[in-house]
Amino acid sequence: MVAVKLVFLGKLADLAGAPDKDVAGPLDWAGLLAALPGPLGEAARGERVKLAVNGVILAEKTAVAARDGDEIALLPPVSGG
Amino acid sequence: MVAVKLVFLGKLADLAGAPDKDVAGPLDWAGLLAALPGPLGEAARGERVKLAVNGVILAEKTAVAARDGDEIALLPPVSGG
Amino acid sequence: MRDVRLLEAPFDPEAAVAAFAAVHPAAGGVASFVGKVRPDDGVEALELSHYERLTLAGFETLADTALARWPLDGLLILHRTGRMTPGDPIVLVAAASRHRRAALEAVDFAMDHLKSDAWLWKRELRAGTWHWIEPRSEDHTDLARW
Amino acid sequence: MRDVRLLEAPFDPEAAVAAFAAVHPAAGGVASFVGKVRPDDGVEALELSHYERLTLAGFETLADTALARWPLDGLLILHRTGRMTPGDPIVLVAAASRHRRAALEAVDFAMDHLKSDAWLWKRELRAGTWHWIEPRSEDHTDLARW
Repeated sequence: MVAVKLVFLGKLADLAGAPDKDVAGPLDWAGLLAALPGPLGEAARGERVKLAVNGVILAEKTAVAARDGDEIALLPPVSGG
Repeated sequence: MVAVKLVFLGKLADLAGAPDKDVAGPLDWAGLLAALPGPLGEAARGERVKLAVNGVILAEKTAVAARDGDEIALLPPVSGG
Repeated sequence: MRDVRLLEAPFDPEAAVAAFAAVHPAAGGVASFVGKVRPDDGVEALELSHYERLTLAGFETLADTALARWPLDGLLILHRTGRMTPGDPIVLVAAASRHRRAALEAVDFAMDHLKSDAWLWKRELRAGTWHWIEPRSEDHTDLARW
Repeated sequence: MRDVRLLEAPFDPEAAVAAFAAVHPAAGGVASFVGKVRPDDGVEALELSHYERLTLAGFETLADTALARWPLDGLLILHRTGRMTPGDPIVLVAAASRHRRAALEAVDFAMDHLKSDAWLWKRELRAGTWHWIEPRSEDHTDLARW
């Protein structure tokens, strides 16, 4: 299935219960939140969580727009090495 | 022979033609200079050459006083490691 | 020469420094830093996760920044990912240069960024429970030096 | 733990760092610097002479100063004397600490002093002739940082 792949990093993978999830595209901010139930959606809204689409960090995550085949990563604050 | 041992470091060993030299004690500044002929004596007078007696650096080298069994080191500027 | 790698398995930092130094015979000096999992604080294991599309590229950009800023013959960054246990090396940075200060500063710079500004997520296993870790404020202070 | 040695024969710096790190398993980090005879500048050989009654004692005092100034688990200083050829290690300083910055600064501090403030006299063989070396002004500038 060609879809938008959501990738959950760090503690978001714990909240998601899996490292990634496929969602049918196209996907905007509202669609993304709809695909992230409960605490995962809460976390995604948090100001310290960033989004990257195909490896490019979004300056404004609510402007996210992804099509089938794209990859959206949800990036919580990094902890460093 | 128990004597005062003069130790020449760095380029002073080149000038002396040997790493050390035994001189009969007791030895003061005038006696030391008398035991250091030519360019070696010139070098010893230079303000950048320090003296150590038995491993202790002299604050004022003209105050040097050594007896038989003592060791006087003539220390030119260090070059570092 | 830039050598930047993410490693999934344990590595020998001193052997890596020796190999790095051998590649840069003209450098008068090699500075390095090795960070390991500390065998205290009750940490039983540590796990670093990374994001394929960002983490290595971020390290490469960091290395390029250091190479542009200091006159280096070479820069080596090795960083573990995955699960580690106390005593395991986590990170190695080494810099080869004709200039001692350049090598030491480049290592310091790279470490400060790796410790707080890298796309890595860390969790620790303590008393049988995993805990996610965020950067210490000290790490942010370190970063502000550059 | 302080480990300070003058060495008359070639040594393997990475093996020495590995042994030093093994002695300090609780330290989270080990910083090190290795200085070698550069295989350029037309230098065919380098000779370091020392004075038995001052040189090692000076290194030990330097190590004690660093150990008093930074929270270190251990400090290693190995320094060659005698005749070396290009590529030979001259000096190794390594510091083990829980604190990254402390380890790096202690290595930097010790190197600055060893390079300009140690009881060592150096001469270089170039085109068949020995030349005595004095410290570079850069080394004195480095020293003034502390």
